[in-house]
Amino acid sequence: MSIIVKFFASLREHVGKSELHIESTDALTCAKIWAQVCHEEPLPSHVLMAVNQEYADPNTRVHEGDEIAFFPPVTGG
Amino acid sequence: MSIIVKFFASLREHVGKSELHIESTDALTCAKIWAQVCHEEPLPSHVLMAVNQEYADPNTRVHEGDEIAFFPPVTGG
Amino acid sequence: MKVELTSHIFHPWTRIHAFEEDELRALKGKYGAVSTFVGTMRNEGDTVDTLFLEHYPGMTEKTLYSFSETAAQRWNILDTLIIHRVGEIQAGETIVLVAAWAAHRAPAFEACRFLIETLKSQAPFWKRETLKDGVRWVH
Amino acid sequence: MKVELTSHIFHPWTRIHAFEEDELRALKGKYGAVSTFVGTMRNEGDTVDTLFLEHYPGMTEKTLYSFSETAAQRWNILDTLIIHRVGEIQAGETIVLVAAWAAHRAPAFEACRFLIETLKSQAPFWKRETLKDGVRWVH
Repeated sequence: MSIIVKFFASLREHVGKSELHIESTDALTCAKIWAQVCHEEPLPSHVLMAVNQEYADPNTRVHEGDEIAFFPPVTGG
Repeated sequence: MSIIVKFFASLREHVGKSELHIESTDALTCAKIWAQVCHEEPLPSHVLMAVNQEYADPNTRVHEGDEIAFFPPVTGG
Repeated sequence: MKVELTSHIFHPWTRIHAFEEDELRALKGKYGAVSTFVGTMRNEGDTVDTLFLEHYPGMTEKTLYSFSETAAQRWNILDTLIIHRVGEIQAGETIVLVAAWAAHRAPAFEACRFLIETLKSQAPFWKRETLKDGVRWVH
Repeated sequence: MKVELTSHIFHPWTRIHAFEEDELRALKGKYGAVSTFVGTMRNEGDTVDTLFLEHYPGMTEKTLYSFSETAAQRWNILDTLIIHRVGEIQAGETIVLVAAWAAHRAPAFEACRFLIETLKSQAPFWKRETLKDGVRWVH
């Protein structure tokens, strides 16, 4: 399956990537996507994630065509 | 001594007076002024009062030149 | 710290804007938060035609000013604005505007809420409704 | 129920006024209370030159809209407005406006406070400060 992975803010700078497409034949979760993209670097506990623009957690399952995002703690207003 | 007594809103209509001057040689309190002006009608417990435009109570002492006001419960905004 | 009673229609957003431009120019960049409350006369169907807001000239202003001082002492407030209608009011018109400026949002919110709550329960205002079938004091 | 992100300077009081005139005309006389909050970029002395507000296009709007729906369900709210800056911001400029209209003041205040608190802690925005000596993400 084909999915889109995005990184925001300081995490984008840390990872060195803004957006990428990955292909996989495995069943995937957010945590597995992080590991695949970040070369097995442990997922930092403060990192937040979203699947299709809704908050998710490391165990959230990912499906064909999904958009996955990783980002640091948020602060608006 | 000479003092000014004012009534507001529904109490003005009840008492039938807006403002009056009274003269007295006695030591006065708000309660005594009420009794004098309202012909010994008991002071209703919901009536509020002010001396020189600051909230007062029935026992507040009144002095020469003071402005005393009686009014019903307030409701602004 | 401003308190104004007016017997004329006033436009709350225009007045806040003008207050910031005229009075708070020196504080620009200092305040990070402003909390405001605007109260409007609702249309209660057919029953209420007009509202008359009586006040105690002198005492009402002093009372509102003392609430403003209490708020400034209790929270970290940079400035406050209160405008309140008196006299005859029609449905849809603004009755009251309260605003509090602060560096941060918590004091702004808390001071604004404090001002409107004390204004409602303790400031000498009285409301007389003119109904189709007569006049009634609101308690 | 409106949510807007903008990369341009906006004037909060003008926007609230326009929203009432354009969107809330049918509710005139129905709402008796509006609580608003405006957040402004403070001038932190010499240290911060500009602020850059990054967001997640799509998700940020959806998140703010879902907060608005939650507020409308939880309190008795007639309408809400959220406007938030994105991109580069200078000291003194408005960052965010939140407003909630209701028949009565308690729901207006509580919904407005809920919206700004959830916006601050849960909406996907990130702040990058440009200082005299470099760039720093705010956490």
